Amino acid sequence: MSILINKNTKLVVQGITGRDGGFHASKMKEYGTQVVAGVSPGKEGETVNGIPVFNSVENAVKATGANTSVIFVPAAFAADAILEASAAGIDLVIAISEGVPVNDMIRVMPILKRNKTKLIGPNCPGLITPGESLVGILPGTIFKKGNVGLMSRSGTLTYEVVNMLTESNLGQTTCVGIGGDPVAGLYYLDLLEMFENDPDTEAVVLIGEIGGDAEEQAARFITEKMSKPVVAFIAGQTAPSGKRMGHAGAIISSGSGTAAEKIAAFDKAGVPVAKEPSEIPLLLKEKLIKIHA
Amino acid sequence: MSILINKNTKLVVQGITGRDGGFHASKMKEYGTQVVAGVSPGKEGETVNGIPVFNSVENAVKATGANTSVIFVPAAFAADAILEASAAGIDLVIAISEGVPVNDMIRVMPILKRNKTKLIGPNCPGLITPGESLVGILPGTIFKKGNVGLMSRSGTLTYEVVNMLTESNLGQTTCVGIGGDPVAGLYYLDLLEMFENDPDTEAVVLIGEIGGDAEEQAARFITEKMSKPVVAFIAGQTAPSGKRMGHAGAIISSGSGTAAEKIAAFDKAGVPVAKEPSEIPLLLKEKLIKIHA
Amino acid sequence: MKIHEYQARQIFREYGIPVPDDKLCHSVKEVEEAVANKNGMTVIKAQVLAGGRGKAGGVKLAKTKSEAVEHAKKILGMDIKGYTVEKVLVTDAVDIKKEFYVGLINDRNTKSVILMVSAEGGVEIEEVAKTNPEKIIKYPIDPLTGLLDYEARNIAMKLFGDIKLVRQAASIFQKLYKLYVATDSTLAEINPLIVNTEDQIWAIDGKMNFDDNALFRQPEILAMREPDEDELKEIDAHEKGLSYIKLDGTIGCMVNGAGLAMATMDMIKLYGGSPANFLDIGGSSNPQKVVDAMNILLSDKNVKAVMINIFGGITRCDDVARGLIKALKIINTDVPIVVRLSGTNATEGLAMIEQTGLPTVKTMSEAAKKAIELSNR
Amino acid sequence: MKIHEYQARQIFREYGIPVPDDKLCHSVKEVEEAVANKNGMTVIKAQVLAGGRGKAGGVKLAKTKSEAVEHAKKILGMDIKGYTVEKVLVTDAVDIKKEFYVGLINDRNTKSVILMVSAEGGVEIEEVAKTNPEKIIKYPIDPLTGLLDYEARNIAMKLFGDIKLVRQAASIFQKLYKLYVATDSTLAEINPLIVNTEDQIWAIDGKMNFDDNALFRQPEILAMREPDEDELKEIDAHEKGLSYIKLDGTIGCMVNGAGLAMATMDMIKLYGGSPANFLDIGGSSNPQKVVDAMNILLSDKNVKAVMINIFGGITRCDDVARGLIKALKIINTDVPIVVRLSGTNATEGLAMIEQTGLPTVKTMSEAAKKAIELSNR
Repeated sequence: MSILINKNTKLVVQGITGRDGGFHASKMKEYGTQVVAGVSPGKEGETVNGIPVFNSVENAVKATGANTSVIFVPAAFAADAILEASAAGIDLVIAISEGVPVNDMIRVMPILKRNKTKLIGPNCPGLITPGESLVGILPGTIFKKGNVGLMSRSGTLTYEVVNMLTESNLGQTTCVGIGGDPVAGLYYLDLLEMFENDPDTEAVVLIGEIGGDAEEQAARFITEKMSKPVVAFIAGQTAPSGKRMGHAGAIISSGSGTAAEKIAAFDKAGVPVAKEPSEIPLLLKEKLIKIHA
Repeated sequence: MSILINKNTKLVVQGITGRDGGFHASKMKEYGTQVVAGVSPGKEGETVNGIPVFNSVENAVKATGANTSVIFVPAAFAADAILEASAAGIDLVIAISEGVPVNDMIRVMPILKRNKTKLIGPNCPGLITPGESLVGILPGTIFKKGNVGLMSRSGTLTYEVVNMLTESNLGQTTCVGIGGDPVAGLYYLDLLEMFENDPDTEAVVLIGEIGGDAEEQAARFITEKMSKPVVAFIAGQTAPSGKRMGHAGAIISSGSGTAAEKIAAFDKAGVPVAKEPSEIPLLLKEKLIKIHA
Repeated sequence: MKIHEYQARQIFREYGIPVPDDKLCHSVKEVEEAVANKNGMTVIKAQVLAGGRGKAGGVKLAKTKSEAVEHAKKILGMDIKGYTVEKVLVTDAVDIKKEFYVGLINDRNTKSVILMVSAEGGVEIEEVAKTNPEKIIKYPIDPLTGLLDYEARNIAMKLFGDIKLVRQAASIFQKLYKLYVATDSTLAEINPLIVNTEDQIWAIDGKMNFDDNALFRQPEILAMREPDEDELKEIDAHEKGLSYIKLDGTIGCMVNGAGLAMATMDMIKLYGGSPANFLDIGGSSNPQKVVDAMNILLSDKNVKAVMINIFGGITRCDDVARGLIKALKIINTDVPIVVRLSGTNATEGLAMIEQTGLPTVKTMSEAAKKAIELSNR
Repeated sequence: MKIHEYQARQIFREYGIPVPDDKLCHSVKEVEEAVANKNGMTVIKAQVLAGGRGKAGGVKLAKTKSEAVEHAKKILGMDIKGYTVEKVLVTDAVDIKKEFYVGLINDRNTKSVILMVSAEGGVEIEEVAKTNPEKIIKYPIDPLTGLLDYEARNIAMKLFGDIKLVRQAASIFQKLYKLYVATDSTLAEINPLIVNTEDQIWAIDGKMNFDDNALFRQPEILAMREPDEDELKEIDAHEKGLSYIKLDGTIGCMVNGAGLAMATMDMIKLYGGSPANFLDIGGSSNPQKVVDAMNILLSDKNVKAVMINIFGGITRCDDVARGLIKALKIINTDVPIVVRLSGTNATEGLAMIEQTGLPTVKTMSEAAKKAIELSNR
């Protein structure tokens, strides 16, 4: 088992004829993801590495039964692409596009809610259920099937951590990059609940960073609702206030959203926080030993 | 029994300190309607004929438990008043205001749908469940409790017909003036379904007019879903094409919406159409005799 | 409220919809000046608020300057469906590869604005709707989001194959929706929308109607109003709180309420007469309103008898009677009048009217019969 | 992106929010001219992109013209939180009866814009949030409908009793929301919003931040940008596809990925060092980007050692290594560098780097320790 995607996921790639879209469509297909369609207006009938291209998501869904979409279109057009996928009946949309205006995302949210569409991202690396399906730009080779669920606001830091987990023989059920933007789709609470309900997930790694109070909320949720152990890491302890650290979401302002506050919240919730990434596998193993003892 | 309103209806009057709002609030109260509150921003604490005034619908609902609202504010502010009522948790909104821009109503509709608020009007005389509750500007004295449901797109024509019904000893369960505007709230189909499900309603009178194809839709609905007899009348047989007959909705254009088409649809559905209003009680009695035979 | 083609083109341009250059001319001389510097072919188009101008000979292609002037001479002053042509539009002719239809209209059923497009452009859309309804694509627009990029594009892709044309068309659809909402329009049509031989899309004819109820917040639209004689009467009535529409019959009607007014007209017809107008005086018993209504009604010289049909609701019939009596004293006319009062306090009201000597009746049917009888004398 | 108060006031005015007259001055002479024709009291306000100007003495009330000039002399050139005051705003003083706070901000939790208002105006809202959070009213705005009339009015009624003030305030809330959305703002504050002794509402100070991701469609906002030296570096980096923020430490970092870059800074700190910057070079192995990154990094004279931390994902470490080697050949520096490569094909990549003689390590921890050691030599 896993969350969100599995071997039955049928993926459509929006922006497949772009450089990134085409490259990653091929990579995902190589990994084993069922990439059933691409979308690029005006290019219906063409193929990209054997993947048929359609003029619209609607056409792609009708022809292929796609249920998940990944978005590689330029930031200015990302919100529209998300709405198109949602209107076409796609259940889960993963927006990779970086630099999407916040206002665009704010406008998108109530429409997704009305259509009951789940969104991951934007500005995210995607997600993977190792051995079954990879959606996004994650490097498939570092992941390994197993029982750890992972969620993270960052990209390469996630790979760094996953690499350590895999090297420590801690495989993963599903790893989700939720993205670094301040207004984004599925977030910790949604995913914690899914991992809690996923029979195969035994423990969860949460990689947070400065900005907002999502980690604090997650800590409360863990205390109240989670039976499974969670291990956390927070990036940005040395970040100065008021500056945006690459991720639009990683900005400390008005004296909230600091790493210290987040770490304190996790401490209170009994969630061990790793001092550096390499500590995560150790903390996780301690927790898992307790479960299996 | 009845539909939409009854003796438990708790009414708030939006625009109660205006000339029409104040006058009709008193009239409704006289009739026996539970007029529990009025709204007029900045006048909270005042009373109108013993009815307490609040600054907002929210405050009125909190203080009085109002569940129904009637709107007398000027046309330019009517859409906002409807939305305020809806957001405050009002179940049924009756908009009397005449001359509301169509665009305003179009924008209101999806929000009402989301909030599950029922709307009657705008540009309507309101509705009455004789002996229990009157909401709007209908003259209470001409109505009589009984078993005929009535729905109409016009005002005085309705009174004309109701007067004849009452004089013919045909009392009413509920009479609804749905209003003469092209984009309005509850319409024939909604009300036909309610009357069909109301145990006390034995027959229904439908008063239509030129413009749109709501009567044609009603005819189809009656054929497919109604067990109770319906009698109809259509105003505007002599109206010229392209001209607006007082009601913004009463305009024949593009060769559709004519009285002839509507009458033909009712004929096909086996719904007798009165040639003149005075024929309605006769047609109704014929139908009711059959039921009771 | 309706506007002329040249006004619609102006609004389209303001919102960035490509429209060929044009010049409005009120005389042959102005047409001569307008074509003086033109090299290519031109089109001379009658500007009247009626459809079917082409069929009536009101739209002509001119290959030369002199031909343009000849056309203008014929078209100016021409009668189209009862409208006299007082101005023509001179526009550059366009090499048309294909014609399309694009329109926005308020839809009662979906309670939204719908976009209608068709590859069958250049003909009346009502014709297409009758003969080939499947050739009209209808798309309801969510008022909360507007016409989104992907929606406009996907609709455009149903008309065009080339993505460049798709993008041009999609942008025009979005601009048309934007101006539709911004101007409180109830109809906005581009017919035809054309592709020229250089693969450019142009709007070459436009039609717009506006919501009368929203004119209070559309001063720029209101300023475009050019009413004819009948419409001036209607506007005048509207300003007096009355709703009046002139018809062709002989029996003038004065009624309270639009539905009842229509039913009254129908009743006159049913009994073999013909109504001279629609006239709704609304809910008040104000004598001035009755005076104004009678004056408007009697200004129609075809009126041979007047039927006053009042149903007293909240307003009591005795109050209405008082207003009527006061008003009828002021009005000086030979045209016979029949008064019908019904509803709240009708008996009292009728008794009061009877004292004035005017014929009174209690039902609509009687009133109609009486009015017809009086009109035939 | 941030703008100055005088720029925010200008935007407010464009959208119809009442703001007292003002004049931007770059010199004492300009201030003299600005106050020459003034009769009443004025306020001289330092224009710097930092909060707490008042406390720092950068905002002064002047009763007379000469006093205004005296204040200007003191304020111009003053240092406020590291910013030198290069311009002041001269504005008419207002008789304040009561101060309020109004702000709009993007909210992560509700995923919407929230309107925040408070009767505790004129002080930093963060202070109120800490000490009296119940005195801030927060209202999430539905992006599909905007701030509706009744919403604005009902919120205003929580601050004001008089309906005239309520209507003024409600209109300001709606205008502020309109400009917030139209300019892709991420923060729009009026603090204080004041009622004067004549019961008029004015915005007398304004603060606005904008979404960097939306500047591509906000040319007018972009034109208002007045970056300081550090920001210029950041903007320059951004144009090169890099994300750079200067800090105060001695160890320069070059990392691929924002999260990893922050974790790298944290690690340096954890092991007793101090990072000189945040620098994310993104996902490419393009040598030019590495060259640009190194140039920016080394332009900071505090940098005593450089830590390059790369995790190869989709981009393989051997490709990254090739890019690094090419780039490091171009760059000529004495500052010691440690290279860490991990992930896909790390072994191959590290082997290639080792041939250049640069110190290499396999983990972040080792890299941090090595960099600190090198920086202390």
